[in-house]
Amino acid sequence: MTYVLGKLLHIVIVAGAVLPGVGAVMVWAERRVSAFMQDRLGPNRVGPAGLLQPVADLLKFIFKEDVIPGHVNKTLYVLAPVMSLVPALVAFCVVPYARGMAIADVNVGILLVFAISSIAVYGISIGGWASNNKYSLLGGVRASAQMISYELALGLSVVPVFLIVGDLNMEAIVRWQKENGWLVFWLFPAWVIFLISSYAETNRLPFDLPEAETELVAGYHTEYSSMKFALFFLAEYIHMTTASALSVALFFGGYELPFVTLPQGVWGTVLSGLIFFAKMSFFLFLFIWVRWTLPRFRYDQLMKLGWKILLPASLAIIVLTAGGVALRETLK
Amino acid sequence: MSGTVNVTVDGKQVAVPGGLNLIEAARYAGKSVPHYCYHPRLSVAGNCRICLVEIQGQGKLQIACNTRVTEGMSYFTDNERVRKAREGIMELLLINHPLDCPICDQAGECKLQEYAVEHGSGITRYAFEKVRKPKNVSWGDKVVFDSERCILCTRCVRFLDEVAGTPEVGLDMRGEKCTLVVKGDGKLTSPYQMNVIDLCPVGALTSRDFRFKSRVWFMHFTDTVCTSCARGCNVTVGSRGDRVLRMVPRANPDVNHNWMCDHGRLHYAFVNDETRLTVPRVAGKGAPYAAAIARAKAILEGARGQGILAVASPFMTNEELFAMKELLDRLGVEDRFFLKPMGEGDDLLVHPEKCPNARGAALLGFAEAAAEWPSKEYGALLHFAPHEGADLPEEALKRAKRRILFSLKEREADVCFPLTTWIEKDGTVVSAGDRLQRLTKGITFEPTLVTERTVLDRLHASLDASHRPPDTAAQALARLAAALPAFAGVTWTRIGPLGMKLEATGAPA
Amino acid sequence: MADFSPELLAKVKDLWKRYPERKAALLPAMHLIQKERGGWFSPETIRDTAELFEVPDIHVQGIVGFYDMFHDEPVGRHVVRLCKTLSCKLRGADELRAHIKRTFGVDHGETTKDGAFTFRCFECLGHCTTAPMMLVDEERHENLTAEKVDRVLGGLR
Amino acid sequence: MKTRIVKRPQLSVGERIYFATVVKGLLLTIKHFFGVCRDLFDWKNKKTAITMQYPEERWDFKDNFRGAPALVMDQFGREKCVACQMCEFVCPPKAITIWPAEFATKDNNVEKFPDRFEIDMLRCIYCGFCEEACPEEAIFLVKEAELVHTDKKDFIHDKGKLYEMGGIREDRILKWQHK
Repeated sequence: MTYVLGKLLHIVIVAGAVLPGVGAVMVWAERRVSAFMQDRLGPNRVGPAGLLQPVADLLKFIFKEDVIPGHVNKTLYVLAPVMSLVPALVAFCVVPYARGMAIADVNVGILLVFAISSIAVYGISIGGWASNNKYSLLGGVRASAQMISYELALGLSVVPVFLIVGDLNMEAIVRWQKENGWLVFWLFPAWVIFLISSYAETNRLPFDLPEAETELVAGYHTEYSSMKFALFFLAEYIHMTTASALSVALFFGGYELPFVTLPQGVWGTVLSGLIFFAKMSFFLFLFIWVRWTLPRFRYDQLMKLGWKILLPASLAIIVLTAGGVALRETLK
Repeated sequence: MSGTVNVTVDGKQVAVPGGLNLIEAARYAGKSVPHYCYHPRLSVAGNCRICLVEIQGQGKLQIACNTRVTEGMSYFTDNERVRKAREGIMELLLINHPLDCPICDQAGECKLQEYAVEHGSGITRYAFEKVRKPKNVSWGDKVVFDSERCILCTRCVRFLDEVAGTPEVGLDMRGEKCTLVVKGDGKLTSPYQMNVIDLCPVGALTSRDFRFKSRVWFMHFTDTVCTSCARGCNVTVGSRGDRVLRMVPRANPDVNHNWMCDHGRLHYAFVNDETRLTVPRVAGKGAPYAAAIARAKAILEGARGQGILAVASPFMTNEELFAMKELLDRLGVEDRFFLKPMGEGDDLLVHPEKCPNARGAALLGFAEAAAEWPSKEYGALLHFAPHEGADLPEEALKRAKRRILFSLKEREADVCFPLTTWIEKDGTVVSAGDRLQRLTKGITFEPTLVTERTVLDRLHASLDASHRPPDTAAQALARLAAALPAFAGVTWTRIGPLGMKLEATGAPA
Repeated sequence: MADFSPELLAKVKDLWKRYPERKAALLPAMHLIQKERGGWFSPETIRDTAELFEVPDIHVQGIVGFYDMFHDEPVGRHVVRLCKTLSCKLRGADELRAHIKRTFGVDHGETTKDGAFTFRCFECLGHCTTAPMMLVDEERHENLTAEKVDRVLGGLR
Repeated sequence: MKTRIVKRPQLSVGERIYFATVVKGLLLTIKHFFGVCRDLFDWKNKKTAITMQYPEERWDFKDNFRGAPALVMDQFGREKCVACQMCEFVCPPKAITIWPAEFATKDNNVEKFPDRFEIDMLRCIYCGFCEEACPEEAIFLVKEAELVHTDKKDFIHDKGKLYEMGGIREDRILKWQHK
């Protein structure tokens, strides 16, 4: 009973406060960073340095009229943002964001993440279809095709990690890295593929074709407004958070630091959490940084990159890694 | 003076009636010669000099207005010499012009402006101080005179002398001081004096009534007919924002030439009266049309046994009268009258019948009300009050138990429908000399107002569901023409903007 | 017929015979009328003249206004017209005008206090060879000097 | 039309691999990012940031700036407008409405004046046609551009407001003095 209550509390704190909180700060960071990169200042009026801007945005979203256009499939239209947000939240559950602090420390952790985050595309596709709008539909179709294409590369790029570590459990992967060094040094090409694929998976530039403003108005969320739009928005940022967290956990040593042994107990946990967040923050910043640097891919380029380059490359890496692992085992 | 002569205008050969002057003859060749002082209905003065043309074989340029065509004549209205001469005349006329177009009511329909653009050089070489002459001189309560704008064409002098028969204006002084003066105390007395405002090609004579009310380019113009008397002078009504601002005569050689009387011209205030009735009243309370028509239907049906008195108005159009006639036929009403306001007339235009369509009412089977009213008691009265003048005497009104009135202003009645004025509807009237003329809708006084014909038709349809009323005035006229021999063969387009004579009535021309 | 003297009417009728239409005789007749009616056209005179010639009043009024030799204001017993056009001006007409103003107290268009004469400056009277000159009623005075002017005008008193 | 055929540049292998250029781009944006970060601490001598922090910093309008239209008086304090309604006519969004009236006295050259003169600033598009059309040089677009009200009625500038904004403008054209 205590266990269940504790888990529930954990879930509520992470899914109800931490992740939306990160998402909210990301909204502010995105606007500020993008402004700085364009020689502007961005929102700096609401609160110190504009930090309360997300609060103002949220209030605005809440008080805006919730428009449901007459021509939409109402059930699916209302459901879509939720279907988009929930998998994003759930996918985070296996991420060990501090020592021993994964919500679900399961032994198939990374597979669960892929399984769940694949569902997220339904939210977008259904949102695009239910809007009954050509731009939204195109956005939804693009999202599904893009997800399927890059899911493959994403999944295959992580396989070498399992090959080397020999475990699917996230905690185990982190522990392995503590002992043998960050996996990124072993699997740099695989990490690059993972990074690129995760950008495509989260619909971020340079792969934001599902919402490509210049072509599709706003893609799948053209017809959405007020809180429903906010949910889509939040889902995207939480996806980014999850992707960054996975990058940290799988390739950058998770919550541990090399050459430093964290103390045991509560302080160790807090410290490890801070380390994790610091690493994650860098990747989140990278998301923004890349977005405001690179232009959008053309659709054929996107497909070409996914199928003709990333997929063979990741397969090649697997073969090479497998060979390496076999050699290691033989030499042992 | 008769027969045709062949002339060559700017190299184009045309055959024109003999005796024409060169301005009129040039029209046959599609050429227009500018003119200020010349007016086709006034004598030729030849003092503005803008109509100079070059006649082949004659050394000097000649004024086109005072030269008549001869066989084989060839003249140029638009060659280099003529253009240069016009340019010079324009420069001369504008030397002392005050250029106060911003405050001049003529601006927009001013011949000086038009010709300055078409024929002027755009510059002046005259660098001295301009001559000051009296401005804003009151010529009585209708006409305002501005001597600085005057180009001394004497159109006004000639009109008052030759047409109105009251020579009151003349030229005084000479040279730069030359100005128009009015006889005696300086006030015009002619009942046709406001025509000089239309005649004045520049802004020297402007209307006190229209003064500064609107620039002409803001106005909406409607060609219609004046309804102040039975003459039916053709007019153009200028309105802005659904309010009538002025009326000016429209040339019709068979009715009013280019003139109209001052009374008719100024007689439009009742149209703009903001206190007019705009919604029907049932027992003294405002009501929607549907309710008022239902009440009227109940009254008419209830009064069938006791008799109904119908009094039409000679201000109604033929189409309205016909709609009323159809309704009365349905109800079996025998006693149909109309009231005809009478007044003074004169030899020129003013007709003693002070209503536009008394003849039409008579043709549609309404009897002119005699001095004595039928002494019968009636169950109901259906009465269209005339816009003004004679109305039903009080005892006649009281003789009916229930009253349905159509009136401009609110009146005591069981049902009181608002009247619409002549400028708010399409229709036809029969003017003096059995001339059928068209009224054209120019304004919508209030969007809530429904014309009388529609009210009558709706009332009729409520009594008889098979009644299919016509939509437009043209359709109503076609129905009327089919039903009455006097109107046989008449169609909306055949009447045309200038009207037509009703031949079938056999009245003298 | 308006109350003009029989002599005048006779002269006017005589004038009428000389022109194709009566109106044409208006100018010579008006000179006669002006003389008979005290040297100027009062509104009554204008009305009478118009009545005689069967033209609008305003027509006669226009003629009076147009021509300088007709007056629409009362004048003195005599009318003195001093030429002010080029030749006379060069030969001292301006000085004579100033002299007259000094001596008799009248300038252009004014009448002496005793009503002896009305002084007017006039455009060329056609005697440039003997400039400066002036016209007293219908009598010419040429090669004027200040003394001569004093003498002539003094004689009018 | 003259056409010029632009040859597509042949990308080198390094460029086609893309990574070097991506990194180049990333370095460029981060340079600007840190540039603005630096400016934040020394705003007076800012080098990278270009935006104006509006309420604290303001534009210096040039003389041909087209702000709100306003009426001017001449140096004798008389209104120059004679209510000719040319501006009302030329106004593309029909923002101007004039009710002309006649002077009761006749002691000046002008007979007409605007009894009421209203410009609906919610309709005005600041095109300046009124200024161009005005024959009396009585209406000008002034530099006032910050029109903020909480009531729609306040956006309708009446004669008093327009003269208050326009003030006095010395001019040679004086309809009152001579024609």
